[in-house]
Amino acid sequence: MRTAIVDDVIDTAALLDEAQRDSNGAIVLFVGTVRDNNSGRLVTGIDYACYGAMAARELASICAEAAERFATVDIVVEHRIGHLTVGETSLAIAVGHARRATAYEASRYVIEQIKRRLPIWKREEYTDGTREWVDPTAVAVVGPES
Amino acid sequence: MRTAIVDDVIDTAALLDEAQRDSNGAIVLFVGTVRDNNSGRLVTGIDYACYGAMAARELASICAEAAERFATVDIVVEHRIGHLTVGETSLAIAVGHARRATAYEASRYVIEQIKRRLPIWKREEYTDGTREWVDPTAVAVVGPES
Amino acid sequence: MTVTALLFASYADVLQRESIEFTLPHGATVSDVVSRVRALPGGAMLPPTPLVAVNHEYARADVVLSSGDEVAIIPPVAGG
Amino acid sequence: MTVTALLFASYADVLQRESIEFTLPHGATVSDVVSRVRALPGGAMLPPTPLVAVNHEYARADVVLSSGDEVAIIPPVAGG
Repeated sequence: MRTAIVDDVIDTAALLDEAQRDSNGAIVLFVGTVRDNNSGRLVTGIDYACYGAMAARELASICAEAAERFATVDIVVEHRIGHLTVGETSLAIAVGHARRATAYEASRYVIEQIKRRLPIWKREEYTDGTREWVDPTAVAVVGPES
Repeated sequence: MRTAIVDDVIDTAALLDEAQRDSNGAIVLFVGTVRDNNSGRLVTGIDYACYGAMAARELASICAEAAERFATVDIVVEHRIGHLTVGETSLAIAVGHARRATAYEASRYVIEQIKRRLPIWKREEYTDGTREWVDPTAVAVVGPES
Repeated sequence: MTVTALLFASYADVLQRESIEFTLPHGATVSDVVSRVRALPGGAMLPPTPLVAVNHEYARADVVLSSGDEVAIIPPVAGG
Repeated sequence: MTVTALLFASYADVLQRESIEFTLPHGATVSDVVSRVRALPGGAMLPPTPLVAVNHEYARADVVLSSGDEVAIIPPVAGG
């Protein structure tokens, strides 16, 4: 089990390797990337800000909970902060497990808890030069949320 | 969308790249690997056999169904056949989507249909030198199925 | 007419072959092929209604065959 | 006693600062800090009961603070 808030490129292949174990038959890797649009606006990049000390602690807690709940220590998560351009990876979650169903469930648990609890904020930059903090609790105008 | 039955190493990183698209915010990668045990027996390797022409057709059908049902063309699947040793990747499914929930669901759909329909069989090799075709419809004696 | 039955994995092992040609009367069905295979030495291990594919597509037991059809008798699949 | 309030993202922008030191009476709670922040120029934009963390852990509004506590007022999170 390993979690980190990083400010450099996330090496998803390394995370996959790290979650692999010979007694596991399944690895589920979730990768979050910067989309080129949100709520109908064209996005050119995102600044990720975080409350560093708390984010590291909270992310570790989420993964410890998942490890206990789903009985696997093969959980590796990295969340990137700083400035990311469209298509870049902001988050990777790798979960290895003997059973595929549980690997999927553990992966979902981690991402949903991250979306709910991790003190990270994103400021989107739009093609018109403006930028805005994203408020996921606001009602979406258009388009799906990733 | 691309599917293949391959007899060489699966490059999971390449599949991830292939499923990425700037309008997507999420990629879910499922990786199936050869476990070192099954039903309480120690496994050293697996021979994957397949009905080649039908497997290719069926895998393409499964992905076409998923693409329509979950509204994404960013689905890439490779299933490896031949002899694999413990820890090697037998299957990789990469699904990119604007929404993470749908990416997970599409990934699950593809793996469950593969388990049900793809004409591929595996013969496990055990530490005692014996080997046996796996029958997933038989009642498991011990241990989880991946 | 002639059809080819294909066997795989445990079925091929027990019946000690991977394909068999059968000459059948017109109107013969998938289940006729299964019966012919089951009559061979070792064939009794086949389940009563195994999964069958005709020309690479899953087919029901009552499907009527045409000459040249490829009839695959599919053991429980174990991909992934 | 003295506690430090931290502000982030949109809250830091509107209040034009990232941290504020407050001197509070003993027995002061999380909600006292929130009230003090809300009284500042721009502070009215805070929701009635924002998420708050004390020393890196989410805390309820009625938690009693100690001197030196770090009280973070957390805008809606948007990780991932």
